[in-house]
Amino acid sequence: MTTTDTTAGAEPILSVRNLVKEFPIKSASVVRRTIGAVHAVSGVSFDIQPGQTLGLVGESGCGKTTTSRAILHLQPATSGEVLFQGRDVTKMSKGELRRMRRDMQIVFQDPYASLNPRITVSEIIAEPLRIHGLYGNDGPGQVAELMRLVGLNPEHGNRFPHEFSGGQRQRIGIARALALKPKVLVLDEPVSALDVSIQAGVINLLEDLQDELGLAYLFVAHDLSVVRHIADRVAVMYLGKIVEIADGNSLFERSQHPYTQALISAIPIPDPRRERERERIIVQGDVPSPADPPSGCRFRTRCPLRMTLSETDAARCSAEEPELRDRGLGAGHLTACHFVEA
Amino acid sequence: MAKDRNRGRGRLTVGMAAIGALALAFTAACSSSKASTTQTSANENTWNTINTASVKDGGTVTVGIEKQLGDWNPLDSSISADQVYALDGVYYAGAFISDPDGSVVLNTNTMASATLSSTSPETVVYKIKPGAVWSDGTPIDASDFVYDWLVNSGTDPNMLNASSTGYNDISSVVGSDGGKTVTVTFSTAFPDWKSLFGPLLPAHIAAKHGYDESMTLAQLTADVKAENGATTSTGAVLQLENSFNYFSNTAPPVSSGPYEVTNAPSDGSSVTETKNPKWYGDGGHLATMVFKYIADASQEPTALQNGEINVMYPQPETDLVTQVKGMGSSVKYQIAAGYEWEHFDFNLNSTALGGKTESAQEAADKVALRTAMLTAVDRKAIIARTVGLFDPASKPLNSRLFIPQQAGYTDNISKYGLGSGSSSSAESILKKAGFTGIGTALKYPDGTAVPALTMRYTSGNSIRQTECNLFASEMKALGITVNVETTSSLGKSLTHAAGYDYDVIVFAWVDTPFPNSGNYSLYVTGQGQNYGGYTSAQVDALYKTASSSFDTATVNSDLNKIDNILSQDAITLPLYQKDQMVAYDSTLGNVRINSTAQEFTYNVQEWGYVSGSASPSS
Amino acid sequence: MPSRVNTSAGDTLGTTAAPGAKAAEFTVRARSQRQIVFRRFRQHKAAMASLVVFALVVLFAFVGPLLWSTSASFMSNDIFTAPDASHPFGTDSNGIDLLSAVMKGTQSSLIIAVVVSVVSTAFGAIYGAVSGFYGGWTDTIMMRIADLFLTFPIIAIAIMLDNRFQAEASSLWLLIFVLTALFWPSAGRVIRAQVLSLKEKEFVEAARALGARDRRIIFRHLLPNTLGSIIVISTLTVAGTILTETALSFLGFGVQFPNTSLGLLVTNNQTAIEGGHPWLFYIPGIFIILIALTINFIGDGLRDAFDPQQTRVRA
Amino acid sequence: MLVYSVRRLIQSIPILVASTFVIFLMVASSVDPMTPYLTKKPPLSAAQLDSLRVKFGLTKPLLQRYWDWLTGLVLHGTFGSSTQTNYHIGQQLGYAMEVTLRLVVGTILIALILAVIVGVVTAVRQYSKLDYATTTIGFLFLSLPTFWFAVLLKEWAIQFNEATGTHLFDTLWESSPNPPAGFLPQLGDAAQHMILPVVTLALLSYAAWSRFQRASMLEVLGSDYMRLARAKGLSPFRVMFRHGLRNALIPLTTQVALDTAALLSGAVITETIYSWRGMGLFFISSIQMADPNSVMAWLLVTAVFVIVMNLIADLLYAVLDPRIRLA
Repeated sequence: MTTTDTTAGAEPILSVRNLVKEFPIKSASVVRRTIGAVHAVSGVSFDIQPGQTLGLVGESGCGKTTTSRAILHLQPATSGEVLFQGRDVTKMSKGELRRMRRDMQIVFQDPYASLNPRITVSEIIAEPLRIHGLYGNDGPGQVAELMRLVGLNPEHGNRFPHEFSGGQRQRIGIARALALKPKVLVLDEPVSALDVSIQAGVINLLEDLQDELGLAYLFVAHDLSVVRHIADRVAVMYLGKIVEIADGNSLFERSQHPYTQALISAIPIPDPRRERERERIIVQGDVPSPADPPSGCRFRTRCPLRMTLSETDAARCSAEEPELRDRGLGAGHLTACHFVEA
Repeated sequence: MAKDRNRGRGRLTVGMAAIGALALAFTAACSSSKASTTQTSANENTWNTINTASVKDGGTVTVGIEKQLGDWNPLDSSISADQVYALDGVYYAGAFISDPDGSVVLNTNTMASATLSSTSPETVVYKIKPGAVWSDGTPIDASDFVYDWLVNSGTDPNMLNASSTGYNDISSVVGSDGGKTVTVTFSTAFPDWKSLFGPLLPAHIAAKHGYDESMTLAQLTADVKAENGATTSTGAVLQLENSFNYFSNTAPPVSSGPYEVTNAPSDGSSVTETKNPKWYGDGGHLATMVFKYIADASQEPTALQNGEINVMYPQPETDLVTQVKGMGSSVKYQIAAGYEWEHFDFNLNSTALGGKTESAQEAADKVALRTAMLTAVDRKAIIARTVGLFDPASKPLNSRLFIPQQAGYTDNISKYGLGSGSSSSAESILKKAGFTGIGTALKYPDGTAVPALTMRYTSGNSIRQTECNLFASEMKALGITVNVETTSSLGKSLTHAAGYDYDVIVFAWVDTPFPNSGNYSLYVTGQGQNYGGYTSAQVDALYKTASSSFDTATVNSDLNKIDNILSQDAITLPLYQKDQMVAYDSTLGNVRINSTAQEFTYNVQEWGYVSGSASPSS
Repeated sequence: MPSRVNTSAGDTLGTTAAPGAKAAEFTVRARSQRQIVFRRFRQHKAAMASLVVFALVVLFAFVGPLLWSTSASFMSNDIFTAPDASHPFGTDSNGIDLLSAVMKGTQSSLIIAVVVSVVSTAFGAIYGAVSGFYGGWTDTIMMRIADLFLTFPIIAIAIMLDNRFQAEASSLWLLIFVLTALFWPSAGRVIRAQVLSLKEKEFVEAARALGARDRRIIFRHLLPNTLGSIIVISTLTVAGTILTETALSFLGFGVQFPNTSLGLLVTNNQTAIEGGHPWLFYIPGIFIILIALTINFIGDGLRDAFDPQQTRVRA
Repeated sequence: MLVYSVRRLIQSIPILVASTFVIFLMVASSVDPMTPYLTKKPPLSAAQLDSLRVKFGLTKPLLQRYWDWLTGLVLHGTFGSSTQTNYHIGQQLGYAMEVTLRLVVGTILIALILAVIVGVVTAVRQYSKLDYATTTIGFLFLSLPTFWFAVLLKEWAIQFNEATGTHLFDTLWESSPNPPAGFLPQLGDAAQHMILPVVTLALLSYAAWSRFQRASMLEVLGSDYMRLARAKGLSPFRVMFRHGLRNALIPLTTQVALDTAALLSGAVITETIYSWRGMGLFFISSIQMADPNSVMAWLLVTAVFVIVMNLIADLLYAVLDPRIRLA
């Protein structure tokens, strides 16, 4: 895996290089030995430019959440590098990590589980400030300002999370993440748990904040439709690997990888007539076990394209792992499939 | 550990210090029928005759015992309760027995005679009845005496016999007349010779388990000497120990008493004894006796009431006596003051009260302090709140060496005003000696304050708690602070195993029918039971003469002199005789208290269901 | 090993509602957690009644002695008097007024119970939280140590410690120490089981992402969320302690004179029914039952109040 | 499952060893076998006392004594010698266990049946008068001091015996000293002796268990699958027993297994009051006899009980609840 995501332009604020995360499987014998591993993330690389958004999309269990946790060193990576402003997060000391956390924050998927139900909202938002010793005399003012920033009424600061709706809670989570004025925000499916009607509000808020504060986002999502609005670049993950990565427009208009195409075809179209005519690519079968991923191309067991290939070509799918590289579209559009050269 | 946590259990565990008397190991069951006719006690003429009845043959009696059963050897020091001794006495007969009135009489079932034929050197001639045999038919003879002597002689430190007192003064035991005459010669005079040759163990059984019947004391002494203090014996000495331990570990294979053990489950829950078919003496009415373990004395009355046991002999206490009284005519009971007596004891190792040396102990201010303290104790008030609650006849005990049943009993306490509860005389004693702060914070004549004293009693014993409370409040009136605390191990406290930890203590001693040898170790300098560290050259000298005199009058007079000195030195105050109790089915005859270590089973061959009663048959 | 969460203790609070339950994007004026718990508790009639009775018992024990002038150690000449005007609870063999003795006994029983309950629950909770939070080998070792305590039969330990230290230590504090050692492991287990599930919650990960140190996570995020269980456990420990103290007294290893306790009073008078002065047995016994019973009801009320799961079935 | 059990048992060994070591130190420092011998009257000679100290191994260093005890246990399966004559610790412990087992099995059977019935009924009829009544009674039993209750029970039994002139209740021992001949009469004798202690323990245990059962039953009743079962139109009886009770029994079963360990180590108080010579009395008398090895043996057996019952509780949980996987 030598290919890198080479978007032209400024120095990336976050670069992920060959990130690998494996979970050991212990034997059930009397002496517990490690007998295997779940390959959750198997060599993922990408860059995020300052102020830009990278959308990371894939089915549940493809490793995207693990990737985001590994980037923040909440779950230490097995190997690979996570370079934040050029410095490798995976090799940081405890103190360095704490300093790094001021610059890189996360918003969680579940607005109910991610807020401590025992603590008032203003305390939740103040907590990062307190942890980093920034909650001075103007602490309450800062908290009120943050609440206003995310569209909450500062007077409600002494309430508990359960007194708020899901969307409001997610705003609390965002306010908490913003309290330290980070440069990078990892958004782990920030709207998946919300009603569709509220999703838009939160996404708009995130866009506004990005404009206002110049944040870089890693936006993790399980469907492409959400990402389409917000992402500058989109990476599609399948079973621990990125199968395609490109600028938003390029990906949606000229997707190469059969998996990406399948995902795009699943996006509903607002127009009922077109929606009815929409041709859907159905991916057959179940996702293989990450403990024992298929050889060669990991998607081959379910690949609609492979069914159309000759026997020799199909054999290549299982023998040789496709490289993630430019397959003729240029402009940083990389794809990992042997048979999609443009 | 001694933890007589409730009043009822006192009997079992006061043990440690108090019970010891059983170690004097005199006698066994089997008495002549004279017990029901003679009146010997000066104080109490019904001691030996209470509940005398003519009884019929047959029936089973179940006796509650507060100790797991399985201590079979009455000579073994590890035997830990008089309760068990009561049981062992039924199957091992001895030369003398103690009647309930305290008189020591010949066991006429087994013995024809025992006479002191010479006092210099002391020689005793025992004649065994020709028909007296072990239950396997082997005659009881001189070899049994020799075996008793050897194991009790104290020659072998690895032999854990209970007591060598007297036996270590014997120089020879010789049989003649086919073994039926035994001549015992002493090297040092031992006037209490009647205390010897209590339970006799079967020498012929011992011989089967290692004992060499030709062994002599000289040999034993030489062998032990050769071992040179080794903690494990070898050769003939080891064999002797093995035979001794055999008797400890095994239910008696033969019996010389009216009953023999026929069933003894190894879980120690009960012992069943049936009539000895070879019983050569009088009586033996009951077919079966069962001794059954009960965990807690307070459970015994209900068991008696519910017919689960027929005889119990718990330490009496208010509720228990009330309960038994309430059972009506189906249950009879007897309460009587016995050989066990309660007392307050000073620790003279405490500099507040004395010191280690005689001169420190005899210092005028210390003597005055102790005298005043004991004078302030109101024994009548103590009795009224303790034993007096269930035994109106209880009265203060006025001697440390005799109980009222015994001929030598003289009041050596009240004439000194001790235990009178007179705070005015206590105060005047202190004033005269130059103490200040009387009634507020007492100071010695030299002006230093009398420190707070620690008083201990066995935890859970509520009678002693009361006694200590009263003592503390009486001392407070004198200006002395007494902190009452408990001890979970009387033995440890007394022997100061954890360092000296009391100034005043309350516990009980058990007297024996042998006031001389029985109390020797309590007051003589450096003796094992002299826990308070008392030392008096005068007392030591008097004991020396008393111990070698064969004249009872001289001995009693010497002992009373000692008692007077103890009063003058005010080192201990007897409170009262503890009561004994026995309760039984009213249809049982001849069951009565024997408060000597002989225990109430002394006349078990006379027990039976009263003629004409509807006795439970076995 | 599968963790057995004590189903009867409150689970994590406020996180049980399904996502999307409150969809409206406007502020819900909800009651605070505390108010909800308090309201639920008030609805539990038996618990409320018990609270009143328990308060009366506490008043009796701590204020009573100020109003009733007889000392619990004064030996009057009224021996074994049945309850009457001058001795409402009667007297014992020492002429001690049972009313004052029961007051003093209740006092020390309550002090012992509350101290043991607070110390053992606090220690157990922190221990369990630390063990559950760190997991892995730390957890294994810490839990095996707790197991070690569970394998020590506590009565045995009490008896031996008593035997060992009686001369040196005040028996009351020794008793408290022993009882605390008895109760903390069970509190530890319950809290650990809860922490095991709590620490997987995103708010804990959120705190770590913010750079919070372990201590902050444990004390600020994990333990407060087990508060319901902690309160219920500590309440029930009070009842457990009172009864255990009684059992120890019966075996002769509880509070010793000159201190007294309800257990000691009953033990000293265990034969009183047969002895013809049953009040000595019944009255202290009834006080023990009264305390344990009211505490059990209060604990039940608290459990209901903290655990919305139980009330769901009501509908 | 087997592998899991073996691993758990292996894990327990260090706990056991650590526990025995701690206990050994405690016992050695608090149970002095010399105590009874120090205060004999007349006293033992100094030589005899020295000989006893050697016999009891008190002259050896503490670690050596522990090592001797441990190797004796592991290599020879002995608990060491007692300070009492004619007292074989293993044998006596065996008797005590047998007696206690009888008590415990009876207790668990009765308490469990009571607990399940009461638990289910009160859960089904939650907040009914019946629920309040049984809950109150249950709490009352939970609040009774064991010995207070036992003393009362015994008192009533004797009054009953006297009033009826029968001998239905025996107040002492696990059987009569000389039980009647024949199997059935013996069984009857044993049963008469069992009534009081078993009732004492069963009533006190059932109370806690029925609360437990009620709680888990309530949880099950409120679960979705129960609603589904009812919605499918299954008969209420079938719903309750096939779906409800089976699942609700899981937590109780494990709790009972855990409590059994405590019961096995001896219901000291019940055994004292009814003079059952089980584990509880074994311990008390070991302490009274100041016999360190007896105390050690008892503590060891108790510790093993706790560990094994803990394991059984976990295994039961896994067997009954297919969602739990032991690893």
